[in-house]
Amino acid sequence: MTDFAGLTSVLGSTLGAWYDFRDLNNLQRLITEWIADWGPDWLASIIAGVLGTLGILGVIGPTLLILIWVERKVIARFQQRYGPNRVGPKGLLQPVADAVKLILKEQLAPRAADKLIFFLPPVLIFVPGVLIWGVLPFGPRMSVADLNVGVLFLLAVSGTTVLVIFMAGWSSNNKYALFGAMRAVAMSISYEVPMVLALLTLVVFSGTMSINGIVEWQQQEDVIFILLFPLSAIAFFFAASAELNRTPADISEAESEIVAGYHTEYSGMRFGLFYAVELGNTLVVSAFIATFFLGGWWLWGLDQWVPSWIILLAKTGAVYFLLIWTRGTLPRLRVDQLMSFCWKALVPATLLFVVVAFVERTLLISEGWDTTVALPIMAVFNIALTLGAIMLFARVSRPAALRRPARIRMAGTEIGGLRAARQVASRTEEPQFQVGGD
Amino acid sequence: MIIGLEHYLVLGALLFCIGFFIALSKKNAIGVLIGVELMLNAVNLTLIAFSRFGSAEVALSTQVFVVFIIAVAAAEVAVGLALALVVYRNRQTISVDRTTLLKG
Amino acid sequence: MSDFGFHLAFWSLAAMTLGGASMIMISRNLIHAVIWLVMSMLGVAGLYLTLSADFIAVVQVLIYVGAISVLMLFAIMLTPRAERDNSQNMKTGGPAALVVILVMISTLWVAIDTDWGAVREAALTEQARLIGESLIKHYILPFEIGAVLLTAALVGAIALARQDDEDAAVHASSLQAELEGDASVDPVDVVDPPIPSDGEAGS
Amino acid sequence: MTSSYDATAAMEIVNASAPGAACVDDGVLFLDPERLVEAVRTLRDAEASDLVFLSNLTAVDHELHFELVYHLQSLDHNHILQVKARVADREDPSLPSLTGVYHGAHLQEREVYDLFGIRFEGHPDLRRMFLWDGFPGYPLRKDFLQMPGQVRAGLPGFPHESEENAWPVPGSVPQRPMHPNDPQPEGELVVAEPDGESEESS
Amino acid sequence: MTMSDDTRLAMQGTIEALTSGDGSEPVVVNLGPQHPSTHGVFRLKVTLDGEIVQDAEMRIGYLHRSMEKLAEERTYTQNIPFTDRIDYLAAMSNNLAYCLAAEELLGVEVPPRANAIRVMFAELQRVASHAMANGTFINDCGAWHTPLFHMFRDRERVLDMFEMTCGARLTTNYMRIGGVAFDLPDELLPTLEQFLADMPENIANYEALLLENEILHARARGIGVISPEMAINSSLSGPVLRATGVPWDLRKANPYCGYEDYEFDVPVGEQGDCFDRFLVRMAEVKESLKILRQVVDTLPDGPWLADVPLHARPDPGESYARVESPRGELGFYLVSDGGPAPYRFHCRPPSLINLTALKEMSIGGTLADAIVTLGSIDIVVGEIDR
Repeated sequence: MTDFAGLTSVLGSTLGAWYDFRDLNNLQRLITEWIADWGPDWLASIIAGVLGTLGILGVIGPTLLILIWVERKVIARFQQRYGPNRVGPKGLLQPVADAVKLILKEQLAPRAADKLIFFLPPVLIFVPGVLIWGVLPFGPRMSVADLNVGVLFLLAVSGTTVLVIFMAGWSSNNKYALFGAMRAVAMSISYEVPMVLALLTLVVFSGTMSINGIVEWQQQEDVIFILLFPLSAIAFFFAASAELNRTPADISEAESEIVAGYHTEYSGMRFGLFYAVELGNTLVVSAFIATFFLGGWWLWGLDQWVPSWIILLAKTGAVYFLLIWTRGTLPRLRVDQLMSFCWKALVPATLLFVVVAFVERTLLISEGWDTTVALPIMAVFNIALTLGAIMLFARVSRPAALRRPARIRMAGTEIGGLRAARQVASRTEEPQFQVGGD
Repeated sequence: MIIGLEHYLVLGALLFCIGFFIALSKKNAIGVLIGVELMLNAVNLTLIAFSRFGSAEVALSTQVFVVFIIAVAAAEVAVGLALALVVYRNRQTISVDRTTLLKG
Repeated sequence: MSDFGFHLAFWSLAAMTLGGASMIMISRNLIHAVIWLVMSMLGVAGLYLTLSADFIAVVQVLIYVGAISVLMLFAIMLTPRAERDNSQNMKTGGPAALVVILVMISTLWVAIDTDWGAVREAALTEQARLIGESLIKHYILPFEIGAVLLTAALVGAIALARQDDEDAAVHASSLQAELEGDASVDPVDVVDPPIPSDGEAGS
Repeated sequence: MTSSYDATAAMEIVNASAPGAACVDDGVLFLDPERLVEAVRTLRDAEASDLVFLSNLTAVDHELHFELVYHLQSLDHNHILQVKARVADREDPSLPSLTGVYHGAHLQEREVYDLFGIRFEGHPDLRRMFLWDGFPGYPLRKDFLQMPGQVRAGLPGFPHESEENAWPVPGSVPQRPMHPNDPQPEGELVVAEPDGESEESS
Repeated sequence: MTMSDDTRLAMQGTIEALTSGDGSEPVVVNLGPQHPSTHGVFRLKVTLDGEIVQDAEMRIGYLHRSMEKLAEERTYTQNIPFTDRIDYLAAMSNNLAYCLAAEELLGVEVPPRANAIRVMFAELQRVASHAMANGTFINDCGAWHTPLFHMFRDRERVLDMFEMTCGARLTTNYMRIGGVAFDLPDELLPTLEQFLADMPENIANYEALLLENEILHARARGIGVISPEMAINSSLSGPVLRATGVPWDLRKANPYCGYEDYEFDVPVGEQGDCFDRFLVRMAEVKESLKILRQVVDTLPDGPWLADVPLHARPDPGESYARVESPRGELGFYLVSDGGPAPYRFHCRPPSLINLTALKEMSIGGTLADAIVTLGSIDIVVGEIDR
């Protein structure tokens, strides 16, 4: 019973008892230890792996179903609609109904498709989608694999998705799909660079490549990284949403241009798998943004009161909402614009912050500055630098066509052709309205 | 049977030979590049095996060596593919046997 | 080391690696060949993991699967369809096979026959940190040379692959001129010539 | 208010540069098809007429000849001029294309070609637009799908006006021409009685 | 040099020309007739080099119903429903243009109340049509339906008003030769008042969301540019023409239905690009609301339909009447031979003629630009094909 009282304790770490739901790892450890008592080692490790995977799938699966509903509801609110409200209470069962419908649909394959490569991608795309969850720390000791090269693992695994997308697009033998695939590949290669650089900032500053180490660093120094390196956070957010093919960077499945991009030819549940993985990736990227830049499972001591994984889920939800928000309000950028934004804006800016992080790290470690004083100063400096960099970029990189404001004039009594047009254009008074421009 | 160093060495040797054969026999320039990549991977595999089954200082230096090899391989692929593109643009083919630039 | 799981991992990864490599030899389509190459690379990455070299394994996935294979696919897509044929072999395939078999026999003989005196110490921990430290302490000169090489490769690849800019530049400048105009001149005054005359009717 | 440009003034402008290319008949300017392009370009470029905007281009089948109708508009002077040209050849009617003068004639001439079969010499891309290549006939010609017995497409008169215009009574053979591919009605043809003279008024 | 050498060199030159550049082959991509953003069954055959449009060719006719032929077999009154289906997003404007042409032929005087009602519904139709045009335009720029749905809300309210007036929402068949079919229902004016009261805030919302949106600027500005000279020469009309800076609006230039009595202004753009077209439409909605306010305030009493016989036989002659439809200059050219049905019935379709310059606008841009350009022209396939 004292153990039970400990559940609500504000002091201690987790108890290690199986019913302590603040750290679900306890339960797994209990089971594996029990197996290790009577069985061989390999059985225990396999069972541990299976349990971890099942745990992840058990979290992702239902969350995905709910998130589809959430996304549709939220987008519907943005668009002054009701959203799904027919199947189940408040339409909650709509994703299930959709899934059932997709499973029952006929699965077509184009005759000219490259059969083997066409069938593989919907399955293969699941592999990185699930693997990537393995290194996400849900709590101090709650990750399936706390690799000491976790950040690299994350980048490596997420980089393989593009290959699957290419396979899907190329094997469909469809021009839209091929366009989508090529766009996705080009985008993915480009945006991996700012993503790596943004994470390199954190790695350099915190001195660890373990993801849990980064969270613990934030906990130890009582600061979240978005305050220290806001530009890296912004760059990571944008690069991640580009890798996820979400608006404003959803060019690889831009419906108004190339129908559905690389999965144009996939029907039925094959499309459903792409869709599910895309949503799952969105969720995992939200979780990683929350982990890297918002402190992950830690929240200024609240993690002693509330199970850490609930804190992480709450932060993930906040980032996810931000992703839905951008999706609901922004138009899409063009391919060349996205590329030039990546190479001309994000890469230099994140590179700058890698250098900044290196200098500040040196100041903290070699010069031995007091972190309680130095960190706030650095945060203020970095935020100012970020604002400066954004403003500089906005001034310098604006295309010529956007420099001049777009003006609407009123013709008044001048009605006619070119002569009247010249007279209207030569008027000096303020135009009716004028938007944009420097 | 205990899986030891020899297993990895044999595996590396086989992989190297497959890569070698591909590099020698394929007409397509990109195919040749693939073969070269396989050979480099075989070498890396051997090195890492030595790193695992060697003494401590060997362990570290082989891994560093592998890092260098991977970096050089990346550079090689980039330049090689660019070359293949240029060759294609000038000669309308990337078959290595028909690319006889020096013969004129 | 000797347990069942390890055996399973080694043999399946070895099969994956060699199988993928062999499929490259026989696949007729270059894109298939690249996909088999990826499979082979993933197998090698898995083998690195069985050798407790997790840093190298992750780097392998990151660079080979994430970058090099995609680069190859890009290069293949930039060449026309006819050049995606991987089935043609050199006429010198026979002698090549002979050489390869000789190399294989000798390497296998060396690999099996030599007493390597393998020691099995505990695997390195914190490899990333160790490698990093040794890179910038002991191997600083090679490291810098490698950096220069990569930069040179980057610049060289761009210089090689850049297309002749003539028509692109003409297009860009005309587009630019069209877009920019001159802020001081009224847009209506910027007389475009495209009113068709009889000779070049329409377009 | 858009005024009508005086056809006589337009004729003078045209005839000044191309004598005899234009004539006025009943207040309508007719142009010589041979010199159409020249005449229209003169009308477009002359300061007084300034007919820079091709508002409308269409054709009318007058059985004996095709009449091409052009509505030319001056935006600055705000006047409109209706110009006509006649083509008599029914087998292979052709006319110079105005695409060299007005780019806007491009699609309208294609439409006329598609539906009337009038060829426009010098049109850069004269293909059928709405109907597929090889469609039999030109639908807007009055003799398209002409029935045996001189029954023509079109509404000859109101039912109440004469016996032969009357709506078919149930059981009788419908007199209105039908497409030969239409299925013949089986059994009794039920046709609603017309409303008669009832008029809506305020 | 022998002839065969010449030929060989020419062939070599052709091969080099075909394979120059980065060695990629031009790809022909069909946008439509079944495609998410072609606004109906419209097919654009685009030849692409990479992402750059080298050639754009439109294929139309998928919705061709030969209305001009059908109309020759129907009386003048029976033809009004056809005009609904020509431009099904602006049925009122099409009704109006046709009725004006028929009235000119028949010499009918329209009562003042009918004119005011016609103006009211033509302007309501413009609000609805521009809402649709701008919404789908933003969608073509890649927004995820949000502006579209907001603008659809306004359109719904307009369609509700159509429904309460004439029972139909889309194909209204409301105008008659000599006036309108029914008088306004009692509940219309309060609804319209409420609509006019709510719209300024809605428009302010759209402007806040869209006008300073940098991505929208980047996507739409400097894209699909056309010069005023070229626009006039290509017979473009409506917002596409006005966006180039040419202040040509038939409501001002050739006022019909008493437009000269209402105060409103003609917004014109400057650059002639897609964004200017969008802005002109946004501004035109405001002007339409201004007109609507005045119509409501000065709505005269009296008859709403002149005394025109249903079985009218106009004298032989011809008429050409034009209105400023939401898409541009919509004209009807009628020829009468004295019979009960028009001898020739021709519609000048602004959607079709505005497409004349589509090729010139999209060549040299990217595929995405071509889609945005097409969206900014605001076509209705029913009107293109008729």
